[in-house]
Amino acid sequence: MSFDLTPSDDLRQILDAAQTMLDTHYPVARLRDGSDDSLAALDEFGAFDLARPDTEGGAGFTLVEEAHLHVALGRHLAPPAALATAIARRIDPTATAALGFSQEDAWLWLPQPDTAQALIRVGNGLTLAPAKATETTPALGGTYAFAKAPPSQNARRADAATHLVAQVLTSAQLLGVAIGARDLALAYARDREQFGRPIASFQAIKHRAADMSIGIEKVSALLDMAAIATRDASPDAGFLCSALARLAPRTTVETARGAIQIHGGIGFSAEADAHLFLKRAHILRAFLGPDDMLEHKAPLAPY
Amino acid sequence: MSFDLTPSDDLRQILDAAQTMLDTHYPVARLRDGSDDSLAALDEFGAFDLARPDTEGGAGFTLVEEAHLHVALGRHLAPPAALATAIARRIDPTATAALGFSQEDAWLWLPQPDTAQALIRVGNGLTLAPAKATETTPALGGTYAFAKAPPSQNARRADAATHLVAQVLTSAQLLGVAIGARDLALAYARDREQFGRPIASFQAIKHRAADMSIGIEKVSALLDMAAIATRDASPDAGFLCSALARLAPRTTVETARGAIQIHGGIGFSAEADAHLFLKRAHILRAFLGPDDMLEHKAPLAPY
Amino acid sequence: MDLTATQQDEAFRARARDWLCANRPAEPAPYDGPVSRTYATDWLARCHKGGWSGLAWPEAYGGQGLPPARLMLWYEEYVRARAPSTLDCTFVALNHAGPTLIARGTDAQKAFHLPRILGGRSIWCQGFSEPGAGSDLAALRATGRVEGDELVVNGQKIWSSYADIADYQELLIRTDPGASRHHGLSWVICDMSLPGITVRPIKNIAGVTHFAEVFYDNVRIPLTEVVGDLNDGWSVAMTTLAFERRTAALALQVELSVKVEDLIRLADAPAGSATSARLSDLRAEAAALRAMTWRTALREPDTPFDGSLVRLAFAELAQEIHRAAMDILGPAALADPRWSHDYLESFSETIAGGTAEIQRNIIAERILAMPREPRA
Amino acid sequence: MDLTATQQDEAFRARARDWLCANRPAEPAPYDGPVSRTYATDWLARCHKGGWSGLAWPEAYGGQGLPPARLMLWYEEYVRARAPSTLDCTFVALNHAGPTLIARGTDAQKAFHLPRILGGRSIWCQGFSEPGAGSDLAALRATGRVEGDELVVNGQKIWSSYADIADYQELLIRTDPGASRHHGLSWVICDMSLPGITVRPIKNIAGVTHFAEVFYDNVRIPLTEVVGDLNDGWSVAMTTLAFERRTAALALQVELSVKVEDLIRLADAPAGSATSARLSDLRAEAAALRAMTWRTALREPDTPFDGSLVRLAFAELAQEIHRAAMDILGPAALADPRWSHDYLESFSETIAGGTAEIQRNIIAERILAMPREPRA
Repeated sequence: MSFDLTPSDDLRQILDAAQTMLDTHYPVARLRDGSDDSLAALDEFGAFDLARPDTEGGAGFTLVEEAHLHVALGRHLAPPAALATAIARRIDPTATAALGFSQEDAWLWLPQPDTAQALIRVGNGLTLAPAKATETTPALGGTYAFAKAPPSQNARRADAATHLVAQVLTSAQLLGVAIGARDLALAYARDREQFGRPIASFQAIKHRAADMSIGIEKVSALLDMAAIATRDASPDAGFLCSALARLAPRTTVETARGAIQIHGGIGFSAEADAHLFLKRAHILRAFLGPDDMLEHKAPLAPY
Repeated sequence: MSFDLTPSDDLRQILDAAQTMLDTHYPVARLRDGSDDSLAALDEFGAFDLARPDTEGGAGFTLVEEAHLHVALGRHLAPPAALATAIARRIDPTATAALGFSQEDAWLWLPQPDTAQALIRVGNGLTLAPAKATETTPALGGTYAFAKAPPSQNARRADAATHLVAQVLTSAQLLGVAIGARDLALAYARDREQFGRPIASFQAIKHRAADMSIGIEKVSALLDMAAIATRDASPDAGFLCSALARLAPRTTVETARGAIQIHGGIGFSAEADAHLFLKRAHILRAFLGPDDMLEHKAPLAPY
Repeated sequence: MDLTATQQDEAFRARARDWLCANRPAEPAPYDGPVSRTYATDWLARCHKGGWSGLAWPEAYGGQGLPPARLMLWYEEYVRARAPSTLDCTFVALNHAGPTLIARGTDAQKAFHLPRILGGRSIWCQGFSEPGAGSDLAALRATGRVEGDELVVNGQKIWSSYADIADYQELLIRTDPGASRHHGLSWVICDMSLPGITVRPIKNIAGVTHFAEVFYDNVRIPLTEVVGDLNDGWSVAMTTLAFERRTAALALQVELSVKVEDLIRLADAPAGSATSARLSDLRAEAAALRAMTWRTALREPDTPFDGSLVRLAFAELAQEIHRAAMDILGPAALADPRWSHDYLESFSETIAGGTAEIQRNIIAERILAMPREPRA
Repeated sequence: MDLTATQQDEAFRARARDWLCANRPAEPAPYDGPVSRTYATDWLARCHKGGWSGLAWPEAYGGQGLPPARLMLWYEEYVRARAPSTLDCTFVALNHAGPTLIARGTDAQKAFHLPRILGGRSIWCQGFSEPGAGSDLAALRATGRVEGDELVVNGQKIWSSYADIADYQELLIRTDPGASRHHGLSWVICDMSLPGITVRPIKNIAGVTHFAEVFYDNVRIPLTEVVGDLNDGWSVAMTTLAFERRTAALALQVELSVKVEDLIRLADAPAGSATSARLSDLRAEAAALRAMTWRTALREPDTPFDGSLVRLAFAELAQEIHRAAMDILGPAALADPRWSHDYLESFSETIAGGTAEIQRNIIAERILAMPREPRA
């Protein structure tokens, strides 16, 4: 059967193993005390070479499995460099890259101890360049720190195929962030009582949670189709990735905002984790870059 | 005291009298059996000459009182020609005009037995021209009928001051339509029981009603300021009318949509009145025309 | 996971396209009344003759037994060819009554009704909702009293689509007055020509008459017309929800995508404009709805309540598209039935078959396991 | 209805503008900690010296007794001059504690506290919320036990803004353990230097420390510090809500308008673009909020709950403006505190002082007279 959206056994196994690794090395709570956020455990797991052919030292899986892994990474707010590195490996098979974007005439990136390069979003393109940790500026209330430098001359631009891969994997992480934020809010709403009942029993909370879940379901279904189309270099890959890149960031920002609101007072404090999901959504959105759906041909055209 | 937003006794008296007249001659229920919707009772009430100086045969009130009268007209879904006529009297003191708009190279208007002219929205302008009831096309599911003709050569364009008056009075009617739709929905929600309680006790309904009321309050407050500024030819009249013209139609369409939804199944049937408010909102929105807030100077600029 | 069409798939698609191109009606479908029935039954009869009716029904019952992937291809070609909307007066019979009889009917019921449905010879309507029980089917009050080998039915139904032109009705009534809420209901085949039935059509806000109120005054229905067991009607009614949502959604979703493409073409908005941004969003949303619909069709046949997510997503997108059309096209849309009629019809999306508010409750309680509200 | 400034009004406006221009601090306000206190109290002291503190307070208590129209003019000039936000650590004392003492305090309480507040010599914090009672003040559990001429206070408060740098607290505690919900509460002046008080600052999502948790371990407060009658604290707490909402809103609303104008200037969006449409909407919304605020200030001093409408409208617009800034300005905004700090702070708008959900309930139940939900 050639039409099949059931996750394969391979995929389930990869995700089970990833879950164990992430629970051990990247629990979200680690970010509260600013612990050293190394890529080592991810590297050892093979996260960055999952989709490379086994003849080239990879695990021989595809972008579809890799996308699902990045959903899990998003849920755990894995280091931003994990996303940049997975994409950068398409340009340089040995790269370990920080995540970055351009602002006017400068590059900003999120430096990390184990990265010597940065993958920078510049308009519609991506470029890989050497980058060290210079003096940093705090961003988003101090949860992130940006390094800043003028654009490097010594940069390599990603090709069109890598651009699509970047849209898929970044959206996958955004989806994971949305799921993580929604689940956090649900857990809180079931525990927290006001006016003598759990706030999860109020329609305002329920309906918001339902809307979050519809958004998550949309992005999740679209992610599968876009990942399959990109893997197979289908003619509609550009269309699907573009749709995904348009929906994923707004769904995640909206879900994370809702998660803070559902938490009430504690959601506005840095002691709950809800804000970490919101801030990561903004970082990933900035890295995903702009997109215009209308530039593509519709898959079934002409109607 | 020169800063005063309390309705005057004059205004209260006018509105009381108008209410009696409207309840008698223009109950919303009249529209269910397509009764002849004459302007006679409004004309006799003096609705079209309220703001004209008494030296010119008017009642000597101002645009502020007239705006409040049109809110009441909107609540009762008074004939669209009542709005057109009130504005058209600024161009021709004896006019009785149908309401219309342009579409590509044609004019469309809502003919009425007692109108011989039509006030047509053409882009950013308004133009008054002779117009008779030609063959008509049904519009909005048959609730309205449009007459259609090529643009008349024998037309008079409204000046800038009349343009502001049109924004104020059309927005006033839109506000009335929103209030009418909201009140209808509230009355239904208090009566209708589901799952053993009035649906008005469910948060989903309550919060929607609260949002409707916030929208109504915004437009209502803005209407007063815009009407005062237009009456007094204040420098910020253009800014305020523009803000009003931007908010009023969307508030009313949104409120009328919500009113249908709150009614559930009966709201989707032509037997409830909710749809009449929605359709009127679309007619008034089309007549109000486009607007761009950013063309104006902000009242307190430079900041 | 794979979405590659095989050579056989492509051949099927080409066959469907050719047939649809040669056979689809030239005229658009009438909105209501007997002419709409004739139009719809003629079209279904022609499909049946061509071997294209009951596509998802088992072959044993005269259907084509197509797997979901083939159904997807068919509906994509169907809508692309601008064939009549599947949401016409044959919808209830093909997507609801027929599959219910297949799953729960007696041999005699199947033998009589299924061929009539597939051939476009009988039209069905639904008789679930009542004036006091819109979204709350457990509050149904219409009764069927057992007298000998008959049920004597009294009461009232509402929102019964096409009841004015239907031959049969799926009727859900309370047959055990002692039982409460979901218990004691029965699912009965009601012949609409029986004495004691009065149909009062209800005009909707788009000015057309799909809906009707139906009144039952001592209507005598033989007990042989009960489907499933007496007093087990709730479980019978639930049987086909999944079927309806899975297959019907495939066609409707493609219809929406085409609407968006039509609007994009018509609006011709400059790049970077507010209108272009809004259309870009709608296109992305339509792509997401397609992905959700495919996922539901290709992956999750046994999870009945996941349907709520895709159903609500569909309803809201349908409204959003028509609303955008009214905003973007301006006065031109008011007298153009392609847009204003469909806009007004789209209001039913978040009402019919359970309001959006009820759908959100279901998603929250059944999928997200959030606690119920305290009962009054 | 009239909104014409008289010659005297214009003269007042010019005087305000000149004074603000000459006196407003050159440096922006620090976000938190003792430096923020020094900054705010220095500024208030300077305003006091210039005759510009306690503008809405009665003259009998050292205020300026300005009518609402003059307050509007003042705050328009205040914000236009980019004077420090009024929502600093002096806010609770000026807009809440002071007016409460004026309305319900004893002569001794007034004589001691009011001059200190106006002169910037004492800072107050609020002590209403508790961990288990966020939006539900009737569920407060912190207790004050009467022992002789003292209250012995035990329990915990949360979301107490500036408790780490405040001198006094408006403390709402349960003094009659037998009474339930709104009854049996008392409003007490709590000296923050008393033994038994522990303050634990809470960092917010913008990375700054306004809030704190406050713990009370047998804190002994003289009964003379009770404001209003013992066990009548609920009515005391309600006294000043209207005052706060009417006057404080005037300044905050102008701040929002300026934000919108700043964003319009910075975005420099081409006409017809998606960004320009969004900014156009924000400008219209800001104009509407101004109209609502003026209406509240100039027309309805005696309708306390109408405040909910303007309050929620303010909260949502504030969030919408900052959210639009993040969307429009892109990566540049992430490391620019003017936008990202204020964006993160704006999340408190729909939470602090009753969530947006609670506000909507209040609007529905108190203004629209919709029925309450059944209690659990």
